[in-house]
Formats: sequence, structure tokens, C-alpha cells
Amino acid sequence: MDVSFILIILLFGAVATYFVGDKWASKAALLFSTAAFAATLYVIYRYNIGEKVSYFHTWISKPRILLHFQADSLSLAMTALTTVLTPIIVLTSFGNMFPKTKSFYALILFMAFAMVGTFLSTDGLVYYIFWELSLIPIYFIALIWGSGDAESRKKAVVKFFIYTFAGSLFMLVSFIYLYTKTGSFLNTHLYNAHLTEKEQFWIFLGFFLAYAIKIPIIPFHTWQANVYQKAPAVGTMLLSGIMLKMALYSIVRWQLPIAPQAAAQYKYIFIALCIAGVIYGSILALKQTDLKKLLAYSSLAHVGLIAAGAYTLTIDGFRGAFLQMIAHGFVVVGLFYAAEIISRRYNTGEIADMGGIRIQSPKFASMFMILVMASVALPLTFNFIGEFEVLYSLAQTNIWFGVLGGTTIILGAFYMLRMFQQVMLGDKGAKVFADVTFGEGFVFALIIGVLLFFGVYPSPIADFITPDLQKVLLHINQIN
Amino acid sequence: MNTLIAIAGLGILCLIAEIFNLRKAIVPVTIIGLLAILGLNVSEYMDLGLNTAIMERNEGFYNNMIVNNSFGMAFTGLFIVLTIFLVAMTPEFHKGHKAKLSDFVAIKLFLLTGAIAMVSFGNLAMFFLGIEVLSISLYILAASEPKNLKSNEAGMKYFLMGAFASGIILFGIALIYGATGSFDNAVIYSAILSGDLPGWFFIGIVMLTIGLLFKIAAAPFHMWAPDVYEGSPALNTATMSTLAKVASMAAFFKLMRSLNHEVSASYVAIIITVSILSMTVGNFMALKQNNVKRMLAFSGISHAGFMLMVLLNPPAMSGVLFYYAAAYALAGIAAFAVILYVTANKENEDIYQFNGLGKTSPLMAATLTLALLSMAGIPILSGFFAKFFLFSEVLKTGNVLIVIVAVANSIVSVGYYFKLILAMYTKDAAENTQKVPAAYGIVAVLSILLTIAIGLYPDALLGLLK
Amino acid sequence: METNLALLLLLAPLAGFLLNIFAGKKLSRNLSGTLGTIAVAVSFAVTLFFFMQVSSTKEPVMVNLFKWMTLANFDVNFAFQLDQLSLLWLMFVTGIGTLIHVYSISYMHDDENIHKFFAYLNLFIFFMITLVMGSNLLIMFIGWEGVGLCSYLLIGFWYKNQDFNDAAKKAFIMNRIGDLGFLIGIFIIGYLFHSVDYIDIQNAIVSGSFDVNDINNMTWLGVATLCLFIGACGKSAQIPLYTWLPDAMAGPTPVSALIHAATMVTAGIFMITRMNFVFDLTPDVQNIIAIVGAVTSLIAASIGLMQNDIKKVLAYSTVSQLGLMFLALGLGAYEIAVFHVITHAFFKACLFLGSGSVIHAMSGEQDMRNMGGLRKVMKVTFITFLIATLAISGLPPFSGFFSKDEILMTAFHHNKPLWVIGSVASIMTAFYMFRLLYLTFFKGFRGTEEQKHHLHESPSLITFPLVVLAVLALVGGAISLPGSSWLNEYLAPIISHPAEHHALGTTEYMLMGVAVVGALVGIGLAYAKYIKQGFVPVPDNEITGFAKVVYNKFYVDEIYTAIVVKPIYALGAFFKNVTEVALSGFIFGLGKVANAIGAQGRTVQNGSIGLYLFVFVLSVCSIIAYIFLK
Amino acid sequence: MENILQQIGIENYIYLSTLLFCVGVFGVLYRRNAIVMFMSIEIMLNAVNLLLVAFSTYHQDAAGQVFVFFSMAVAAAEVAVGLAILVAVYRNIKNIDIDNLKNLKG
Repeated sequence: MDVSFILIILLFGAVATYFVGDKWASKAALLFSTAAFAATLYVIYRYNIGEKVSYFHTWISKPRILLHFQADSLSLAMTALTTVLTPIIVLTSFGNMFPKTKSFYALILFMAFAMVGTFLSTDGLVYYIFWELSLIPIYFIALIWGSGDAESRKKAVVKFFIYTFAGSLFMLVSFIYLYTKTGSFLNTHLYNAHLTEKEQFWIFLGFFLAYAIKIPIIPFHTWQANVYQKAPAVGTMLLSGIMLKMALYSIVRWQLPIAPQAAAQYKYIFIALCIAGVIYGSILALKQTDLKKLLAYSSLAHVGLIAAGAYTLTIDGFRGAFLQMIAHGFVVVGLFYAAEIISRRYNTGEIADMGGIRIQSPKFASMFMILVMASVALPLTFNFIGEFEVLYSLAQTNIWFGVLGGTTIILGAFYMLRMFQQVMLGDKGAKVFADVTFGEGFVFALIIGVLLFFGVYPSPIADFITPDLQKVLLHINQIN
Repeated sequence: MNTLIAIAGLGILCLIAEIFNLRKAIVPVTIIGLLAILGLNVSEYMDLGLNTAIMERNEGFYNNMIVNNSFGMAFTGLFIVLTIFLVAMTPEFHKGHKAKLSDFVAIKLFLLTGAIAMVSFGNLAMFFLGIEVLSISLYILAASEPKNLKSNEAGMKYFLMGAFASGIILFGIALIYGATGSFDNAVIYSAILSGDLPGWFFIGIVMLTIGLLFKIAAAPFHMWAPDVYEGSPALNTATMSTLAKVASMAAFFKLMRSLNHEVSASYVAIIITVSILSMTVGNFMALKQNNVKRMLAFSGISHAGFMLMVLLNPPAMSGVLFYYAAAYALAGIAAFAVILYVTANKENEDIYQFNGLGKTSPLMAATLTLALLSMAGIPILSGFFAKFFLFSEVLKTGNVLIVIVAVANSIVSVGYYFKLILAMYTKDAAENTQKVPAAYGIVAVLSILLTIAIGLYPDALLGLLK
Repeated sequence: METNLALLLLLAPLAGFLLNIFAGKKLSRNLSGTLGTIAVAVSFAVTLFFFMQVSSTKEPVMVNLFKWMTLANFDVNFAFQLDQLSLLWLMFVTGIGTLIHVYSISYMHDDENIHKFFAYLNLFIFFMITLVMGSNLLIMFIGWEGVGLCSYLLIGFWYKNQDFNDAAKKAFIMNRIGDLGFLIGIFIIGYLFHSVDYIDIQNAIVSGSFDVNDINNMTWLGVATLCLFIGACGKSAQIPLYTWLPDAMAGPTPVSALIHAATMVTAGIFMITRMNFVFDLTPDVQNIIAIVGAVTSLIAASIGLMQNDIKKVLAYSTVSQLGLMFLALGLGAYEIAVFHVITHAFFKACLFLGSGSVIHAMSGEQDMRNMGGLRKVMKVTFITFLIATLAISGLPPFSGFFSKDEILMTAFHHNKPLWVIGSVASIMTAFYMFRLLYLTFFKGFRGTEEQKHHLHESPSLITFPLVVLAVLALVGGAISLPGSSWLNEYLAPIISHPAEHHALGTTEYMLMGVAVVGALVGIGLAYAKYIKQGFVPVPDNEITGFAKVVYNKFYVDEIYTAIVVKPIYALGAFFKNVTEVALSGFIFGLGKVANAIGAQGRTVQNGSIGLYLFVFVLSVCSIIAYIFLK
Repeated sequence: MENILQQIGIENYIYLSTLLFCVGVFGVLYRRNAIVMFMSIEIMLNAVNLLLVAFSTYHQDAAGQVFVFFSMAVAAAEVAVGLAILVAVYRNIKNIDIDNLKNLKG
């Protein structure tokens, strides 16, 4: 069993989910996504004992495009993140009734398929294809099943689509240019493309546009808050939990090793931009009146920090970025789920209309609290590990980066606790708020369990990814 | 050559069938006949591949009037497939006037002969004949609803400007003839290689180019296209925007590859300018259109601009052009099949007619969505690969600027393609649904499946022109 | 065996926490509290065992569990170090912790969320143990942040009151400012030493592999210690990060006693003592510490003079005392600081618990203006409170006298101005503590009739810890008597440069005398004003002049709001209303421009064949012209 | 014929045809009556025919003249279609002024 099986399961699952009909669609989606996760675990197991799990197949002979799914620890880690979050995300949707259920769940699985493909592909064009493919399902999910006024939603979603599409086209041009240079799209070949500094700069920039819009890094973030707010919770979770990790992963997998000189030369600028995003997002989060928007800006701040870590070109930064990606994936899914539960029961997203929830639902309050604490990177949560390593690497690069990036732990606490206080605390408990159901509690428990376990014992993941990160770093350093 | 004769014969057969009151048999017979001819074409193509070791062997017929080579035969195959789709939709579309069915089918077949002549000519006379047969058939098709003033206007505009353009093409041919002393491609080619041609030769090439730019509707010679597309009956618009456009482009390419081997700098400048202009004008104008046919007309203009880029380096581009043409035309057929379904019995083709299609007819909505996504260049649909192959080849020629402009234009194009998709999925339908006619449904699904298939196996098409 | 025992020490409170949080609702109130108490008591017992062991063997117990974090240059292990310092801390953390748990069983008996209260308390103990036990800075940081979390949870324990929640939030955020400093300090230390383990760092300095003569190294080390000190400022409420501590009094009184007086707030002192070998290398930072400590001590004491809320007075007193400890740390007298930490833990916990007992009796009233004369009804509380007050005022033979006097003595030898400041603060302390005592326990009762009716001595579960603590406050000074100090000897392996011990000479006796006289002066003034004159502080709106400034804590909170919080919000508003709109508008603007071009273009396409042909011909002409002109 | 071409250079034939062609073009541009426009287009085509014949002589090659037949035949077919459309237009709007055909625009 190699990695292509994961893809096949998800693709087949998407089709099957569509055809089993509305009634069973959600169960089918859960089944297939769980199966994909099981398959991922099995593949990782095989990978660990040294068996072959990569899949190679020639697709198009000229131009030479290969269906190469080379599994290494980085891609496997991200694949595992995707396949573990997908069933969780499917689970979060269980309380809700969606029109056109089968299409909804089929799109979720298809999206997971595209995202896993993005993580696994080592051929640049195949990677790009998966990258773009993932955009289509999220577009429809946000458009059709989103909330709020249809016109403004449309506006937000179309903007998101065009914006990200525009960004990724520049990446495509970069890839094509590289192809004309090397005659191949395989990443290992592209790594050794021997580009001049000027070429590297432009290619780096082309990639950066694609990634900066997807992650997003300021000032390319304006699509984000609106889409997060308007999309259905599932869409928001897919977007923030997994999809933007595609871009962060790609920085390490594609952008930096392909243009290492540019990366080294301009890293201060890019780190500064990312850190500016951290502060900018945090301060903006303070002023939000809508819960999901607040979480969106907080996400902006966090991913900015992750990107900054990746751009430091240090092993700590890389590792921190990867760990933080995984941690952030879990915590953000949990937070948006909490936001969804609140807005489902109160029928509003406005923070001002909330309050006093803790009185009526202490369990929910506790779980939300833990998620908030994970989000502000309290030690012993998984987020702390990543954030610490990233900040450590930033501080090693330049102490001021460490200080300014570190403000996230202050500002993060500021806006998250403020939000928590306004939403959960106080005695404004006039409205009925039922405590978490078993299903909801189960999802939270899963997420919290993961966050705490790896917060205490992150070594399985950290040791798993470190060798391959070192390879990437070695390559970058060799060229410089 | 045999295909050409067979198709003309089939057309005549249609007309005779009407005389003998075999109206019901016309469409089935035509489709079966076309399939047979397609088979013939394929077998000839195989022979070509088997018999020669040379990549492109020119096999001449009738004093080299028609040349059988992989380029011509590949395009012939594509045209036949497109015609089958178009013919299949004819009876449903013209169910109001059954008496004229044979005319409509026969004209499409003659149009096909013109198209085939345009891609397999060996002599400028044949090229001229082909282009005129195609054009005259289109004039008729455009004006084929005599009581409808819009159709009249479309026909009139198309005819006047088309004839004008024909005059320019003819002038260009005359000048080339004057410079080289022959209409035969091979002779002209050798004359060019020997060099030392009078100055008017290049003027001739340019005149020819302008005429063909008109036929493919490239800016600034595009202004007829939106009006004619809008006014013509929808099925005929489909014919124009798919078959006619692709055929003209292929002819253009073939002509320029043989006549203009060494592309001069000023010619490149003209092509780049026109290409950029077409893409930009087409995409920006399409943004604010309400009429879907009109929007697709502008989209077609922009695609013409994209396809024009193949002229920057003709020797390497034939496969790319073929792939692009196939992807574009098949997506176009699929889109038009849905448009025909939606706008049947409606007074106009405005976007709001598509409201709620996602609910009322998910299959057709999905088909149209995929077709539009393909045109917008979203992977994994063939439209993406078309653009991708094109960009890679153009980048090899070093024209980075035009690629950047093309990319920017791709972004703009998403804007209007998505307008339609949004209407289908976010608005509510005004009326009750009507059943999807079998012909439209089958054509739509088949063509979109082909679009996806060639997206998954681009090699299948790219390999044809090696 | 040692590993298991150490784990038991660490995990017993965690088990208590889990038990209470998951099953607490189903347990009876008393059982919930009892379980929490037992959990801490177990830790205390284990601590006692280790304390005995280490006292005799003088060998620290090292426990290495597993690798926690991997960094480029070093790994960070989940490892613990039970040496003299950490055991000393553990002793009073778990010891006083147990007492306060006992106290809470009764104090919180009527609260609907009592199981949560004990859960949080247990969790706090767990994190405090982690903080103290860790063998490297990052494990300490776990505890450091964890106790912050528990502090947040407990200050905001009565979460229905948004003011309390504000206080909790403020505490957490201000702590986090310090935490950032701590983190940066860790980064630099990690960079300099390629390790964050205490032992490794110490070895590097001792063995010379860390070059102390390298100016670059030393500059960075200075920055590192400064950052660590900022961290300590946050946790131990020093200027400028002290304002959260008085607000933190919003929490239940046992919390104030445990977290905000005896244990958590001393974490900063623990950390600096832990890292004393590093701080010793950076005398400039030490000077800063001393000055900050002294100034904090004075300012907090002066604010304490005017407060009317019984817990607020104690809070400022805590800040002031912590300032004195930092003064000692800055002077390099680590063991003296530790000594004061311990005595302070005794008497301050006793004071807080006593005030809790008073508040309990007063049905939640905290304003001293409404108290008075309680000594008659609350004998035990009064006596224990009196002992603790005498201790904090620095009168012999109470414990506070010894520790405070040593600090002042050291200050006198090093830096006279600091000694003056410290002494003035001590006099103020004596004054406001006796003011508190007089207002609360003497004269007649000033509260409502209902309150008066309700007045009663607290139950034995409350008074028992009071008595124990009072005894400790009385005799605690014995661990480090001038001349023969058990503590100094005990801590000797930890402190790399012990403070100079001045033999008891004339100067020293004179200084003691001055201190005692100062304390008596403070007490006398208080007596004169509040007993003799029977003065009762005026209502809030009648306070004027400088008194008002002091009463309002020098408006420090307001100043912080104006220069930090408000600008951040203003910036947020600017970002939200200007930059976001502009950026978003720019992107939408591009779309609008494109649409506008399209709309304009439509007017060109006017339907006239004439125009079309004209454009056609014009284009042809321009192409031909281009060819000819080129 | 050779003599004539030797006396009057081939360029002059080109100029003449071009001139004639331009007359046709201007006719198309200038006139609004559809029939007159058709006629102008015919002038353009005939100008080209003239050129072809001239070149045919110049090159001593019959192909050019054959081509003229093609083009005449095509032109005839074209005009036939054109007139049919014209008739249809006339039936609908009762005149043949192309300025009345402005319904399709934008």
C-alpha cells in the first residue's frame, strides 16, 4: 500500500458519498475520511519501517509531467494532519442539516483529496493542479452553504477565489519558467536549477505571491476575515485548519529550496512582513465585534508567525513552523467549532449579543477555555512547542524579531481573554444555552486530547520530521 | 481527400433525402455517416503514421491542391467530432420548422467541408475556396431566421464585413502570387527560402493575416463578433464560436507556418500587439455583459488572443494549438448545449435565465460549470493544460511580457465566468423546470467528458501531431 | 524509586485536579475539599521525605523523564531537580498549600462551584511544583505560565462579576508581559550556553567554557538577565508590572493568601535565586534590581497607607515586601531574600487568612471603615492577626524582624540611599499594618446592625491554619538567626557567591535599634491617630489633595490605560477603519476599475456597421503604416 | 502582352489595382445603402481580379487567371447570399439603410 491509496480512498469516497444519497452521505463521508486516516497511519508505519510507500507514474510525456507522490516525513505529516482533521470536521457538521447534503459531503472529501495531493506531489505541475483543485470545492462550500446575506457572501467568496487564483497563477508562471530551464517539474530537479540571482528573485516573488495570498500574509489578507465569517463552519475549518497549511508547507517544500539565495538574501524583509502581520492581526482582533472575524484575525496573527519561522532558514524555525502548523490546525478547528456552536444556538455571531454562557454550560466553557489557552500557547499545549521554537529561531535571527514576534503572547492573551470574557463570562445568561451534547463533547475531547498529549510529548512528531527538514536546510545552505 | 469528398457527398445526400421524404432518417444517417468518415480519417491517419518515418509527410492530391498530413488530419478529426455534436442538436433546436431540417444539416456539412479544406489545403486557391465555403455557410446560418430582425441584422453585419475581409484576403493572395508566381504552398515556400522577394510579398502576408484575424475575431477586427453571436440563432452561434473559430485559427496557423517560416520582428510585434489587445478587450468587455451569447463572444475574442500566441514560434506549436483548439471547442460545445437548453423558448439569453439552474437541473449546471472552469483555465480540466502548454512554449521564445499579460487576463476572465456560475448556484429559479431534451443532455455530457478526458490524458492529443 | 516518588510529588495535585474537575460535581462538598487537601498533603509528605534525604546527603535528586523539545543546539528534557533550594520552596508551597486547602474547605463551603475551586487550587499546586522542581528554565516556564493560568482562573472564580473577570484578565496579561521577558531571556541564555539546564549553565560558567571576559558575551548576558528580571517583575509584581496584584484581590481570600502572597508571587525571587550564578556576573542588572525593589517597596507602602479595603492594604503590603526581597536579591544577598520569602509566606498567609476570617464574619464586607471592635468576638483571629502584624512590622522576636533587618543591614553596607528607602518603607509598613489592625479589631463596630448580629468567630477549620501560621510567624526567624544561620548553611551549595556576613558589631546592633525604633514610631503614629483620636478614614468622595492621589494609587492604572491600552485600541480602530478598508478597497477597486472599463467599452460597441468597418480599415491602415515606417 | 508589361511596369498595375481597391473600400465606408455597399465590395474583388490577371501575365502563368474564375464564382455565390439577406431585411424594416441595423450593440 503506497500513498496513492490515500488519494484513491478520498476520491472514491467523494464519488461514493455523492451516490449514496442525502440520507447516508454524512456517514459515508465519515467512514471514508476515517478510512483515509487509517490508511495514512498505515503508510506512516510502513514508511517508518523503511518500506517503499512512494508512487511513481509518468503522466504526460511532453512536457514531462510525472505523477510522483514521494512520501517523506514532511508530506506524510501534513497528510496525516489533513486526514485526521477531515473526519473531525465531518463530525462537527453532524448536528446541522444541510440542503443538498450529498454534494456537501462529497465536496468535503474531494477537497481533502486535493489537499492531500498537494502535500504529496513532488512534480511541480501536479502539485499546482492539486493546489488549484482544492480551491473549487471550498468555493462552492462557502458559496452555497455559507451564512448571512447572499450578496455580501458572494462578493466575499468571489473575491477570495479570484484573489487566490490570481496569486497561484504567478506560481504557475514560475514553474513554467523553471521548466524551460530544467526540462522537468520534479522538485529535486528544480532544486538544482542553477538560477541566477535575478531569476531567483523573480521566482521567489512568484511563489511568494501565491503563498502570501493563501496564508495570508499582510497586506494580502483582506479576503480572509470575510470568508471565514461567511463560510459555513466546515468551510472555515477546512480553510484555516488545513488549506492555508498548504501554503506554509509549500514554503519549505518549494519556495525556499528552489530559490535559496533569494531566500537568504531577502529573508529579513519577509520575516519583517510576517511579523508585522502578527502584530497587525492581533491588534485588529481586539477591535472585532464578530466572533468568527476575531478568530480569523487571530489566525492571521498565528500563521504570520509560522511563516516567519519558515523564512528564518533555521532548523528550529522549520520545525517550529511544522509543529505549529499541526497544532494550529487542531486548535483553530476547535475554536471555530466552538464559535459555530455558539452561533448555532444564539443565531448570531456578534460578540455583544453573547455573554453568560458559562453559567448554563460549564462543560462547554471549560473546553472553550482550554482551546483559548492552547491558542495563546500556554506551555503543555502543543501550540507552545511550535510557538516556542519559532520564536526561538526568530530571536536567533535577530533579537528584535523575537521581541516583536513575541508580542503575540501578550496581544494574543489580550484579545482571546477579552473575547472569552465577553462571550462566556458575566451573568448575562438570560438566553438558554444548552451544554455540549455527547457528540460535540467528543469532538472537543479529541482535539483537546491531541493538543495536550503532544504538548507534553511532542517528540514523536518532532523527531519524525526533523531529518527531512534538515535535508531541506542542508540543500539551502549548500547553494548559498 | 477522401474525407472531403465523402462529406460533400453526405451533404448532398441530406438534401436528396428531404426530396424523398426521408426526413426522419437525415440526422441518424448523417451522424452515422460522419462517424464512418471519422473512422476513415483515423485509418488514413494510421496509415500515414505507419507508412512514413518522416514526421510530416506531405501527400498531395490533385496537383497538390489537398495535402494529407498529420496536422490536417488531426484537425479534420476534431472538426468532424464537433460537427457530430452540432448536427445532433439540430433537430431539437429547429423543431419549430422541421421542413428546413435537411437544409440546416446540409449547410453544416458543407461548412465542414470548407473547414476541412482550410486545414488540408496545399494551394492558396483551395484555402480561399475553403474559407469562402465556410463563410458563406455561416452567413446563411446567421441569417437563418428570416422573420427575426436580430437574425437579419446579424447576417447582414456578418456578410458585409465578411465579404469585406474576403476582399482583403484575396488582395493578399494576389500580392503573394505576384511575388512568388505560384499559389502552391510548396513552391511559395521554396521561393521564400531562395529569398529576395519584392516588398509587396510581406504586404500580402499582412493582408492575409488581417483577413484571418477578422475571421478568428481578434481585436481590433473583432467588432462584428459580439453582435453576430448575439443575433444568430443560438445553435449557429455555437457553430461559429467553436467550429468556425477553430477552423480559421488552424488555417491561419497552417498558412503562417508555411508562408512565414522565418517570422520577422515586425510581424511578431503585430501578433503580440493584436494578441494582447484581443485578450484584454475580450476579457474586459465580457465583464459587463448580460447576454450569455455575447459574453461568450467576448470570451471567444480573448481566446483568439491566446491562440494567436502560437504564431510566435510556429514550428513548435502545432500540438499546442491543436490541444488548445480541442479544449476550447469542446468546452464551448458543452456550454452551448446548456445554453440551448436553458434559453429554449425564452425571449433572450440574459444571465438571469440561468438563475437557480443548480437546483432545477444539477447535471446541466454542473456541465456548464465545468465548461466555464475549463475555459477559465482551472486544472484539471483541459482548458488549464491548453493554457499551460501554450505558456510553456511561449516562455521558451522569451516573451515573458505577453505571458504575464495573459496571466493577468486569465484572472480577469474568472470574473465573468463566475458570474454565470454564481447565478446558477446562488439565485433562485423564477420558473418551473423543463425536462432536459435528450440531445442536449447527451451532447453536453459527452463533450464535457471529452474535455475532462483530454485533460487527464493530454498525451493522447499532443501525440497526434508529432 | 526516587523517580516514582518525585512523580508522586508532582502528580498528586494533578490527580486531585482531575478528580475534582471530572467527578467533583458528584462528590459531596466536604469530600471534594478533602480530596484536594489530601492531594496536597501527599505532596507535602513526599517533600518532607526528600527534604530529609537531601539535608543529610547534600546531593540533589535528579529525575529525567523524557525528551520534551528539540532545538538545533540542544534538547530540552522533562527533567526535575530536587535540591536544597527547590525543596525549601516545595516545603512551604505544599505546607502552606495544605493549610490553605484545609482553610478553604470551610471558607468556600457554601460556594456552588467548590469542586472547581479545589480543582483549580490543586492545579495551581501542580504548576507551582513544576515551576520549582524543573531542572531547566523551560520546565520552570511551564510552571511559570501555568500558575499564571491558575491565578487567572481563581481571580475570576466568581465569573459572573465582570469586574472580577477584568482583574483576572489584567493579571494574566501583565504576567504575560513579564513572560515575554522571561522567554527572551531563555532565548538568549539558550543562544549563549547552548543549554537551558541550570547545571549546564553553571558548569559552563565555572569551567570557563563560557568566556566571561568576552565583552560580547557579557553584553548579551546582561540583556538576558535583564529580560529574566522583567519576567520576575511580572510574576512578583514589581514596578512597572505590579498593578495587577492589588486587583487580584478580587479572588477568594484563600487564593490571595496562597497565590498572591505566599507562593506564586515569590516565583520571581525563586527564579533569580536559581540563576544567581548568572546574575552575579551582571552587576549592572543587579543594581537595577536593587533600585527597582527598593522603589517598589516605598511606593507600594505609601499607597498602602491610604487604602481602606482590608485586602488591598495587604496586597500593597505584599508588593512592598516583595520589593524588599528584590532589594536583597539586587544586593546579591540571595539567602536573605529567601529567608524573607519564607517568613513573609508565614505571616502574610496568616494575615490574609485572618482577613478572610474577618470577611467571612462580616458576610463579605471588605471595607475597614465599616469594621471595628472585632477583637471581642473573634479572639483567635485577633491574636493570630496581631502576631502576624507584629512580625511584618519587624518587631523582635517575631520572624519578620530577623529577615527584614538582615535586608536593611545588607543595604546599609552596600548602598546607603537604598537603606534609607527601605527603612522608610518599613516604618510605613508598621504604620499601615497597625492602622489596619486598629481599624478592624479596635474601637466600636461601625457596620450595619445585620452584620453586627451575624458577627462570630470562624469555625475551627479556619482558625486551625491561622494558629499554625501564627506560630510559624512567631518562631520562623529561628531558621536564620544572626550569627548562626541554619538557612545560609543549608543553601550554601546553591548560592555561588554567598553574601558577606557581618559579625554582629556596634553598627549592626545600632541598625537593629534603628529598625526597631522605626517600627515603634510607625506603630505609635498609628496608635495616636486611630486609637487616641479615633479617626476613621473619610468616605471616598471627601478625600482631597495629595491624599487623593495616593488613595487612587498615584493614578498608575489610569496612566497605563492612557499610554498603553488606549493607543492600542486607537491603533486597532485605525487599522480597522482605515488600513483594512483601504487594502480591501484597493482589491475591490481593481475589480471596479475592470468593470468600469468594460462598461465604457460597451458604449464604443454601438452597433453601427459603419463604425465597425471604420475601425477595421483604420487598423489595417495603421498596420500597413507601421510596416512602412519601420 | 509581354510588350505591354515591358512598357508599363508591373508596379503600375499594382498601383492601379490598389487604387481601385481603395475606391471599393471607401465606397464601403462611405455609403449607407446596402446595395451600394455590395457593389463597392464587388469593386474591391474586381480590383484584385485585375491584379491577379496582371500577375498572371507577368509570370507567364495561367494559374492566376484560373484563380480569377474561382474568385468570380465565389463572389457570385456571396452576392447571392447577401442579396437574400438583404431581402429578408427589407421585408422586416422596409428599407435597406444599414444605419437602421443598430439593435445589436453594447
